[in-house]
Formats: sequence, structure tokens, C-alpha cells
Amino acid sequence: MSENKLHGDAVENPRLTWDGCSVLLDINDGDRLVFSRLSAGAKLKIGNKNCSLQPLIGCPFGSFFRVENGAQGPYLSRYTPSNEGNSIQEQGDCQSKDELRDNRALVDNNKAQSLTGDAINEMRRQGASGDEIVEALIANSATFEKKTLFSQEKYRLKKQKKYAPIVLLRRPFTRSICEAYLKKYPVRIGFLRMDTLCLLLSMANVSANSDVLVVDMVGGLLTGAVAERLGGTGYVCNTYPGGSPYPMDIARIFNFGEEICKRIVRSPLADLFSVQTEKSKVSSHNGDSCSMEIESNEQISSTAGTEEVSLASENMMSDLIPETTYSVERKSSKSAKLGEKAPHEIFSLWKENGFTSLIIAAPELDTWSLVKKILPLLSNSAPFAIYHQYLQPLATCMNNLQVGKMAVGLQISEPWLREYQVLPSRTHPCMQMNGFGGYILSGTKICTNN
Amino acid sequence: MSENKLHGDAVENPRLTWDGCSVLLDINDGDRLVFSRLSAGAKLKIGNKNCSLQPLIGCPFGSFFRVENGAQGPYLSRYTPSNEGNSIQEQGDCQSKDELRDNRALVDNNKAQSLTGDAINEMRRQGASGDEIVEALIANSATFEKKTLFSQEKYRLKKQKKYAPIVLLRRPFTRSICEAYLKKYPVRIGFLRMDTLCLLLSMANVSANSDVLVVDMVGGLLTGAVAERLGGTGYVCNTYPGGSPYPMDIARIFNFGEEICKRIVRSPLADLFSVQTEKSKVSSHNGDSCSMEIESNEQISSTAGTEEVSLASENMMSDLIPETTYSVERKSSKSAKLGEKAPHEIFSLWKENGFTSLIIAAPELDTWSLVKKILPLLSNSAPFAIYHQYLQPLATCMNNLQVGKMAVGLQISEPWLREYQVLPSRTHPCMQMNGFGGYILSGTKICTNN
Amino acid sequence: MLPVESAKKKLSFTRCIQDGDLVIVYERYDNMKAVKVCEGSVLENRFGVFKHSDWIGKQFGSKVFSSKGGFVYLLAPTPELWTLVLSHRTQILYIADISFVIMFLEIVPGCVVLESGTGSGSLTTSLARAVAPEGHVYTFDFHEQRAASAREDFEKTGISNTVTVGVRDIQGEGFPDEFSGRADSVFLDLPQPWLAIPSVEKMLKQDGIVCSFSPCIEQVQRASETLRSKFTDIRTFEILLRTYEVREGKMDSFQVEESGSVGSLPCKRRQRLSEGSNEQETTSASVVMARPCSEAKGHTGYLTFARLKCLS
Amino acid sequence: MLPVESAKKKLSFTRCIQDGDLVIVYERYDNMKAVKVCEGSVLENRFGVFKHSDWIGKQFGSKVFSSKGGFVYLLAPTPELWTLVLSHRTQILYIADISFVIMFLEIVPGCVVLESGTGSGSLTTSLARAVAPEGHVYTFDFHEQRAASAREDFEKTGISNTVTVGVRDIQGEGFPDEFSGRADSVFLDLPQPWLAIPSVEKMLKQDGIVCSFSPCIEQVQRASETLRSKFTDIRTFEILLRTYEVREGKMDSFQVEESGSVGSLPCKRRQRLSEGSNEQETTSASVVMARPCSEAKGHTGYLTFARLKCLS
Repeated sequence: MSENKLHGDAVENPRLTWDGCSVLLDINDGDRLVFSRLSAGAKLKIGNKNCSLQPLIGCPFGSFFRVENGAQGPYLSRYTPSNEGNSIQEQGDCQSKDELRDNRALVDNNKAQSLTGDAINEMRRQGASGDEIVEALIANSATFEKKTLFSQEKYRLKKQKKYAPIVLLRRPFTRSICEAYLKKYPVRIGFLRMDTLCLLLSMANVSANSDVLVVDMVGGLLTGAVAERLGGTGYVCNTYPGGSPYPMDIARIFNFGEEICKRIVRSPLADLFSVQTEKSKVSSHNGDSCSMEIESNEQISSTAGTEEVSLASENMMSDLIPETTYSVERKSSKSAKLGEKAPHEIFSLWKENGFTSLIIAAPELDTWSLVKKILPLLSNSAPFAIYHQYLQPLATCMNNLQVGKMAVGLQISEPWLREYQVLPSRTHPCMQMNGFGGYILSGTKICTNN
Repeated sequence: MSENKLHGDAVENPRLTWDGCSVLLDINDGDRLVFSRLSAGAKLKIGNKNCSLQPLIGCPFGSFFRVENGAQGPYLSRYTPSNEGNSIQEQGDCQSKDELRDNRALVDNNKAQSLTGDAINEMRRQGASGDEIVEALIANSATFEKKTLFSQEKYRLKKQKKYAPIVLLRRPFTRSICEAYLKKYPVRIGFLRMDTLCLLLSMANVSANSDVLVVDMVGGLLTGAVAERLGGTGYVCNTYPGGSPYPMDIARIFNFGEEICKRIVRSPLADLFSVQTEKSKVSSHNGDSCSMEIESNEQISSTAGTEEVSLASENMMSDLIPETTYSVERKSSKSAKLGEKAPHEIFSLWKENGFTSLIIAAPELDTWSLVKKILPLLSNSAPFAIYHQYLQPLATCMNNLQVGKMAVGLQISEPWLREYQVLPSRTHPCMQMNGFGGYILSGTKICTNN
Repeated sequence: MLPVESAKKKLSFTRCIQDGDLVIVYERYDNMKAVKVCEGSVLENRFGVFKHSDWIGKQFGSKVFSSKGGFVYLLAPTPELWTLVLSHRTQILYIADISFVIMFLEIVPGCVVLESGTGSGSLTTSLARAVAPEGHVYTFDFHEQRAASAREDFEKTGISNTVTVGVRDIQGEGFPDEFSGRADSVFLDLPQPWLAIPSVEKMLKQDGIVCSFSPCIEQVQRASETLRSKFTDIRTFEILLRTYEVREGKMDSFQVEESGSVGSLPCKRRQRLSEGSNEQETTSASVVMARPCSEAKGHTGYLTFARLKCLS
Repeated sequence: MLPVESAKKKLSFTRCIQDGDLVIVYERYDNMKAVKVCEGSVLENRFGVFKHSDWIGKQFGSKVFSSKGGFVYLLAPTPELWTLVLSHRTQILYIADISFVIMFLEIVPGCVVLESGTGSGSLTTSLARAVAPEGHVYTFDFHEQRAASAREDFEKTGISNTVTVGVRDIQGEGFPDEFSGRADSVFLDLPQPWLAIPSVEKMLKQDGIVCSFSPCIEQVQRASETLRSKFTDIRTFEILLRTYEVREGKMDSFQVEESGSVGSLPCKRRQRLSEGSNEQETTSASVVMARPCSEAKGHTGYLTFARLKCLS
């Protein structure tokens, strides 16, 4: 099974977690999303409890866990949810009339609960489970009986989330990584929405064996998404103008095995041009090879430095990469290296063949100046896709490409995504939505020599 | 009842048509929309038949008519539709399973109908009604029985529309006029969508007794919509830079009585400023008064000339203003005059008080240059709303207003409208939609003198 | 709010703020407040203390200062501003739905309009503007306290001559018989609108229009089904407003040297980020740019319209 | 179409069009056609007659000329271009839905994917690209002729090693037992998707994902209800693509004379329209402007996703 490539070669069943594997922990049905790397020492803070992630190792993705009180303190225990969790939905049908009944009489003054915080803590100390606490809260609520069935379920769910939180173990894929970042830290990924990202991949025809050139100013999300699609074939070349590469930490959250990591390379834009112009330059590059290798290592460590800086300013996203688990990742270094400097032999191949796809997500660079320079690196008939938050730079770029007869099939598009709540008698589009996914300019490069 | 004001003072019940009243004829449930002015001589071509509109005079709005074959040829006859028209919908529920059944076996090769065109004409000559022809077509269809119930109804409806067309008599209101023009001749109204138009009216706080300044390059639709809201109070002043007023023919389609027509005036922009600057100018204007009056009449006739030019190029919109009924309108001149030159006494009032609202729909003028000049004519705290097809001119204007501290509450918004098909088991958003309603910049003028 | 109630209240260069006037105190586009001007009263906010007496005699649209030198603008109330400042006793309708409802219901001066429920009176205020000066809005809410608060609000905004608030469970009892055949348009915002439709049929003039606002599609489905027997032109819409943020920004103009050779340019050192980059030139131009706000209301409700069939 | 099937077919500066290649003949963004290159054959369109023999040896992306001097571009096929040129045997899925489905189903190289129905093969082609080189797509259609045509298409586009087409009524019979527990993802485009869900439960690996595409909300409601017992993360989306038109245009810059006096400027006469207008000066600047196209698809269908609960 080639799938193994994607999830580490040492792993037999990629549907089970392993020591050192990167996971997405979904706490209380999306309320909190945490990316972690599993290890004996990794911990996760849930509510005010620090729980070891050890029990998660070797479990199937999709497993549920909840916090139990053990002799050595709270621990995560696997459990199989009954259909309880869906009870709101399932009861909804028969109570649609009930739900529509008004609640004129209900006065919710927050004094309806007679169980005190102290009493709850005492229950905990005596080893009561979260579910038992929830039941006690319901029993001691003066208004619970007066609520509609729907409101009762809402109340139960709210208390369950607080006193009996559920942790769901997920494989990190492009979609979940993108969704999590957009929710918690959109600036880091340039507000790139999942539906926009997948359009970029399709429009640029990213497929096995492609050589994909990317300008990724979205933290490595784009690079990782391309690598996921390549599955250990072809190359994704992360290029950058100037001397400092853009960070690609997010690509490390993917569970990429060595095969895939090797296919993620980086190169300053200037190097791609120098190779293109002079064969001799290539050999001179050969001479620089070692020092470059070192430089590249330096870059990695300097990136790590940058990382800590951004981590410091990232208290609001600590949920995404908790410092504890993050440092574990660094120490164990279980994840293969990715984003090495592109090897010289493939430089010449790119020169000879051109890249087969181009994707740009560089909101801070002027689109047209960049495209004008970078487009010749693309093979003829190769498709490209450019993401931007503003329409005008793409409009200008499109107009120039058209006038210069450099591309065909040019189109600016904007995805429009809507999620729905589908529940009996209560179906409607979600009330809150991310209303803007950015713009994409797509097209196909054509031969300019005739 | 003040409603009479809106629909001609001579009319007792504005829910009945009268000789000379403007109506909207909806043929076959929106397939064709025709604005006509009723009179003894007015005719409407339906299919290949010319029918007099005389039978429509004195009927309630909302009445249905269909073509019958009389001794003197085809005529429009009023009838009360049963619930037949809704049969597709009503049967839909019980046949939802049927509908989902596939139609693998059905080969529709257009050879299924054995009733020839000649045979149909012969039936007509013998005085068969449209419904009888439809029934004959069904009886002679080889495939009708094999169709699903839903497809049968679709077939029946298609034939009914062709052989027994239904005409629905409607009052022309802003919404129907706007919808009809957008459907058949969007360029004439600058692609102004109904939902955008009503936002302009709300955002500019158009209400009774307002003095509303408009720049209307959308054929008079905006002017008419404002006048409809004023209901014979206040004024709508249609202004224009340069010497030639913009056409406002569309305002004539509304059924405005004299009261309302008097409240629709026009004025060159320069005159509004000249009044503003010098009192003496006003009296000199008084001197010009007569010649201006004449000029204004000339403008009307020259507009009529323009009209015919545009009519010539408007074959595609002949449905909206059929030439026959249009010429009737001109001759009978039943509709009150509107869009006269603004009288001098109100010039001074505007100077003293300022306009209470401003609406601009001038896609061909540079927004900021226009707004910069026109805004001082507005009273302080007066709201304004500006429509445009492009975002950039509004963004620039908004930025300049902000920097110049000329307005507060500035916002650019874009309405997003979606229509739904709601049928049992077949509910979904309409597949085809007008996907763009333009942009609006709205705000409130503030005092600049402190 | 409606100049109609008193011609003197019409906005103009000469109309000044008086004792007893309702003003909208504008801090920012997302921070406004309705205040009744009262000689001797003060307004206190984060910008300081504002004396009402300083406001009297100023034009609407004026900038006024606090003791600390902070400032706000005083605006004349409009239904649109009122919708932004009113107290939410229920979910309210906003401008996009409101303006669409009024146009699609073909409400013009002189119309008689029925509404249920009154809620926070956000739509009611716009309905009143649309029927004024001679039309009337009769609005009903089953919640006594809510109706009373609405009445107070309509006094305050000066539309009480145009609006009458009744306490009545329209779903259960229908509209009062006295309005039979008198309504030009009816607006329903009810959990089970289909229960009120038989009454709506009685209230409407021939060819009159009803609108039902519902958040869920099941409500729309059921209401549409009920409407089909006596109504025509049954149409359902959804309308949202997308707002744009405008900023004046700079865009780096990136340039790679034509030669593409490494280290050929003795260019000046710039900021740390591009240090060591010999291939990059950066030029900047200031432009005004607009993009949609990503925080947007994803759904308010469906608007279903229908016209009473003309059978007479 | 997929370079994977033959490394030599990979797009490059040196890869030239050969006899037997599939090319996309591009006339305009809304006018393209798939053509199998055949030495000796010709393509005739409104621009003239194009000899295939002229094409052989040219790079993909080349402009080629007809006898009359007209021209077209020859592009290498991609799933996106194929979707624009394939023959519609059914309603097809377009790029926005397709790309979203593939990402949300977490399809990566090596996956096994089941699909029903095959339809015109628009989605299938993109599924094949996503699972290549070692994964596989098993697609089913109850319509024999349609399945055969799809098979031909997949031969033509060179993805037949990655896709297997079966004839089967999935709603009635479910997926074949041989795929039990083997599918990473399942895609349903069926009128009654709920009938197929019990079979989907059997086919999916633990934690696997299903997607159902339906145009009507009632289908979504019923499918979601059925999914609730064995699935989690049940989510419904709708995705549309808004396209923009770009034009280089001029905007009249309107200016009113500061003095505002009538007849004070002895300015030159311009075109008839502004004749007699003494207050207007017109300057023009050329700018590139973009606005949304008003012709837009208003709806394609709802996408409902769900993940098999992990119970083992």
C-alpha cells in the first residue's frame, strides 16, 4: 500500500497512531482543535487537568477519549459513544411542535442551579465521573423540567462539554489543518480558506509526478497540501525572492513520511534563474554545494528561532500547537526533515523540462511583477493558480497576461462556501460564516515563441 | 385615501384599471412582461394574434385573461383560473417517489406527436379553444402515457403556454418595473437590481416630505422609485451635469397621478450651484423662466426623439414598451407631465434648507469628483447612497470622504440575493440567478464647519 | 423621526437640535446610541462627559466635545440608524431584509399594513416611514411587555401617530376582524406562519401581498404549501449584505534583475528580511484597496411572498 | 492525462505532440474541444481547416494556424479542461464541487474510492488524478450505455489503469461485497442516497468518509437522518464559484467649475451630448477594472459529508 508512504514508512497500519505521529485532537466537537505529536511524555491540558497523551498511542484514528479520575489523577480513557451524542437531532423530529412552542414563562436568572462549585469539587474528589456530575447538575436545576426538550438537550450538552469533555483523535490532513488554522489563527495562513486551497490544487493540476513550483507565504500550508497530493512522487519546490526563505512550519504538522519529506525542497528564486541562464553556473553551484548545505541548515535553525518568536506572540493559538507537545516534537525529531535545499541534479531537470504547475499565495508581493518573472520557469501548456486577498492585483495581472499573449483560459474566480445546519425542522444555512475566501487567478501558460 | 394620489386623481378605486392607466401585463407566468397604457385603441400581439386591450379597462388588477376566438377574431376574455395552475406543485408531494424513478426507457425523439400543425390550425379555424387544442395534443402524444406524472404536467404546461396563453393584469410598481427591465433590458437601468434599488431608497431615508436629490443615469427608474415613496409630498430633483438631462422615460411607466408628477422636477447641476452662490442669479433666472420653460418642452420632444432612436435599437425590448401602445400613450397624453424644470421658489428653499437625501446612480461619471461637488447641497446629517458597478470608484470616494471628514457611518455593501424553488421534495435555490447586484456606498453627511 | 409628524422637524440647514429631540450619538460606525436631549442632562462615555445643554442649538450632524476634549457626532435619527441602536427584545430584522420586504410588498404612502409579531420594532419603524403620512401600520405581539416597550419606542421615535400596537396571539386567534379586506400588505414573523395564513386571506384587499419571514426551510415549505390554495406568485428569497473594508495600503513591487546572476548588484542594504537578497528591488505605491469583510452574517431568514388571487 | 501512466508523457519543454495524443483545441475560454491527433486527419472549424500533421512535433501550448490563417492553441489535457469539453450524458459536476469533494474526502495517492453514479465521468477523472499512481477508483452506473461511454472516455484520457467502471444499481443492490472494508472514501450522486448508505457503512474502512451530492434539500435532510446512526461529523456544504470579468476602461472624470456661474467659460464645443454644458470638464484615465459576472450558476447541489464512527 502506497498510503504508507504518506504516513511514515515504519508504520504498518496508517489508520492507527504510533509513537511520534502527528495528530489532531478535536475537543468537544470542534470547540477546541489541538495538533500534537504523540509520545510517552506529551501532555495536553483539558480544562484544568494535565493529561498524558500516552493512552492515545496505537489507537485507531477516529477514537473517542474522555477524562477519567484514576488513582494517579486524571487520565484519558478510550470509550465508545452511544448514539447519545446525537440525541438532540434524533429527538428533534418528534418534538418539532414542542420546539415551536414559545417559552413565555421561562425566566432564566442564573439562580436556577442549586449545586455549588464547592459541591461539584467535592464530588470530583470522591471520584465522580463527568457524566455523574452532569446528571447531578440536571437534578439540581430548578428550571430544567420547565424547558422544552430541545432546551433540555442544549443544557445537557453545555454541561457535558464543561464537566465531561470528549477528545476525538483525528489524522491531520490538509482540510483539517487548514480549517483549524483559519479558525484560530487566520493571519498565519493569509486567510486561505479550505475551499480556496483545494481550488488552487485543482486549477494547477497537481498530480502524481508533477514538479510544482510554489511561492508560499502562508506558513507552509500550501507546500504541505501540494506534497500531500504528490504522495512521494514529483517535487514541490518552495521558492522565494530574496535571501530568506518563508517559514513552512505548518508542513511539519502533516504526518509525512521520509518519502514525501524528500520531495519538499526549497530554492531562492534567483537560483532557479541562474541555472536557467548559464550551464557553467550550475557547476559553480556545485562548488558552493557544501556551504549551501550548511547555509540551509542555518536557515532551518534560524527558522526555528523565528518560530519561537512567533510562538511567543501566539498565545491565542496555543491550542493549535501547545508548547509542551511542540518541544516534544523538536526533541524526539521523529518527523523527517523537509524543505531541504533543492539538489543540483533536479535543478537541471527543471531547467530542461520546466515546472509542470505553479501556485502563488503571496499576498505581500506585487502579483504582476512576480508572475512576469516566474512564468518562464513553467513548461508550456502548464496551468497556474494565484491566490490573493485583493481583486485589483489579480485584475492587473490578468490584463497584462492577456495583452502579452502569455497565457490562455484566464479567469478570476472567487469561491463562495456555505455550511448548513441540517436538523429535523431546523434546517438553514449556518448563521455565522467566514464570508470571504479570497480570489484566484487561473490560466494556462502558452508558447510565446510563435 | 391618499392612495388615489398615486394612481391618478380621477380614479375612485385604484385597484381597478381605467382608461389611460399604465399596466404591466404578465404573459404566461413571467415568460413575457409588457408595459402598456390601456385605451380603446391599444392592442397587444400575443403569439400571432393582435388583441385589443379594451376588455382590460375597468377590471381589477390581478385579473387573468386568455385569448378566445370570437366572431370578430381573437379577443381577450377574463376568466378565473381554478387551482389547475398549481397542479404540478400539488401533485408533487404524493409523487415524490415517482419523480425519483428513473426514465431509462424514455426516448424523446420529437416524433411522438401525431397531431400536425395543419390539423391544429384547422381546429382553430373551427373555433376550438386553446384548452381543447392542448387536450388534443395530449391525446395524440405517443409518449405522454409513458411519462412520469411530473413530466406529464411539464408537457401540459408547455403546450398550454403556447396554445392557451394566460395574461395577468398587474399594477406597475417599482419592483415589477425594475424586475422587468433587468430581465429584458438591463443596460438601460445600469444593471440596477431590485434589491439594490430598495437598499438605495432605505439607506437614503427616502420618506414623505423629503427633498431628494438624485443623479439618475438609469433611465428614470431611480427617479420614479423615489417619487413612488414620496407619494405626492416633498420633491425628487433629478439633476445632471452639463446641458442635456438624462432620459427619465421609465418614470412615465409608473401610474403617477398629477400630484406625484408635480413632485418630480429636474435641474442642471450648475443651476443648483448658481442659486447657492448668488441671490441675484435667482432673479436673472426668473427672467429666463419662460425661455427655460420652452427649452424644457424642447427637451421633452428631443427626448421623445431619442426615445424612438432607442426604440429602434430595442427590438429585444419591444416586449417592454410595444410601439403600438407607446404611440397611444403619446397621443392620448393621459399621463401627467413629469420632470419639469424645478420652479424658482423651491430653488431658494433648497438653498436655505439643503436636500434631505442624495442618491447617485451614475456609472459613467467619476464618483469622487461628482460627490465632492454635490455633497455641499445636502443638509447636515442627511444620508446618502451611491450605486456603482465597480468597487474601486466607491472605495476611492469612501477613502476621500473619510480623510476629508465629510461624512460618517461610511460603508460599502453589496447585496446578495437568492431566489428559491420551494416545491414538495424539490426545494433548492434557483439554478440560474443574476449573480451581481452592484455595490453601494452609503453614509451620513456631517457639518464641516467645526 | 418622520418629518411628517411635524413639518418643523424636517432636516435642514436651519433646523437645530432642541430640548426633547431624539439624537443618535455617533462614536464609530459600530458604536452608536440613541439619546433624548434634556437640558441639564449629561452623557458620559469613554470620551468624557457631554453636556446636553451644549448640544441645543447646534445643527444635526455637528461634532460636539466633552469636558475632556473627546468628541462624538450628533445625527438625526432615521429608521436605519434606529435599527442599529434599538434595544433587542427579540432577534431583529436588518436593513437588507427590511428594504426588500417594503419594496416587494409594494408598500407606498397611504397603505394599510398588518404586522405580527412586533418584536423589537425594527421593521415596524421602516413600515411606518413607508406608509406615512396617511397610511397606518397595525402591529401585534402576543407578549404584553414587549408590546408596551414597542409603544414607548414608537412614542420616542415620533411614529406613534402612524403605528398602533396590539397585544394578540395572531397564530392562535388571527388578526382582528375589523381589518377584514382592509390590508394592502401583511408581514408575518411567526414560528408557525401557516397557522396565520387563513386569517391573512381575510385581511388582504384583493391582489394584496403577504410576506412571511422564517429562519428554517421547513417553515418555508409548510407556509408555501398552505399559501398555494388562495395565493399566486409565491416566491421565496434570501437576501444578505456583504460589506467591504477599505484601506489605503502599500504593495511591494517585486523585481528580479534581468541578468539573474548572483551577487552582481552592489545594492544598498535594506531591512533585515531582505538582507543578502541581491535580486530584489522594492518599490511601493499607495493605493486604496477594498475587500469583503470575512466576518459576515451567513443567514438571517427566508422571505416568502405571495399575492392573494383575484377571484371576484 | 496522468503522466503517471507513462513517464514520457509528462509535460515538459521537450515533450512534443505525437500521433495519437489527446489535445485540447482552445479557441476561446468558452470554446474548447478535445481532439485525438491522427496523422492525416484534419480539424475544421470557423477559423478554417487545421491539418493534424502540422501539429505533430509542436510543443503543447503552441499556437497553430489553419489554411486560412486562423489559429487555435493546442493544450495538454487536464481534468479541469476535460470537464469543459467532455460530452454531457448527465448533469456534471464542475470544478468547485469537484475540488471540494476531493479535499473533504481526504483523498490522497494510494486511496481506494467508490463512486456511484459514474455519469459523464467528470468527477471520476479528478478522483483518478487524486489516487494515482497506486490507488484505484471503482465507479458504478446502472445505465449500461453510459458506463460503456465512460469506459471509452477513460481509455481516451489515459486513466483506465486507475479507474474501473461497473454496471450496477447501487441504490437497489449496494456496492459489491468484494469492496467491504476496503474503501477509504465513497461518493454518491444518486436520487435517493439514503438507500445506499447501509452499503456504504460496510464498504468504508473505519474512520472513512462518505460524500453525497444532491440538488434538493429534502434529499439532504433524509440522507442526514439516515447517516446519524453510524456516522459522525455530518456536515452539509454548498459551494459556488463567482467569476469576474476584467476590462480596461476609461472613467469620465467630472468636474464642476468652482465659480458655478452659468456661461462663464468660453470652452470648446465637444460632442453633441455635452453641448451647451459649460460646467463640465472631462478627463479620462485608462484603468483595469474587474466586476463579478452577472450570469452565474445559482446552485449546483448540496454536498453532505459524514465519517464512519470508529467503534472497534
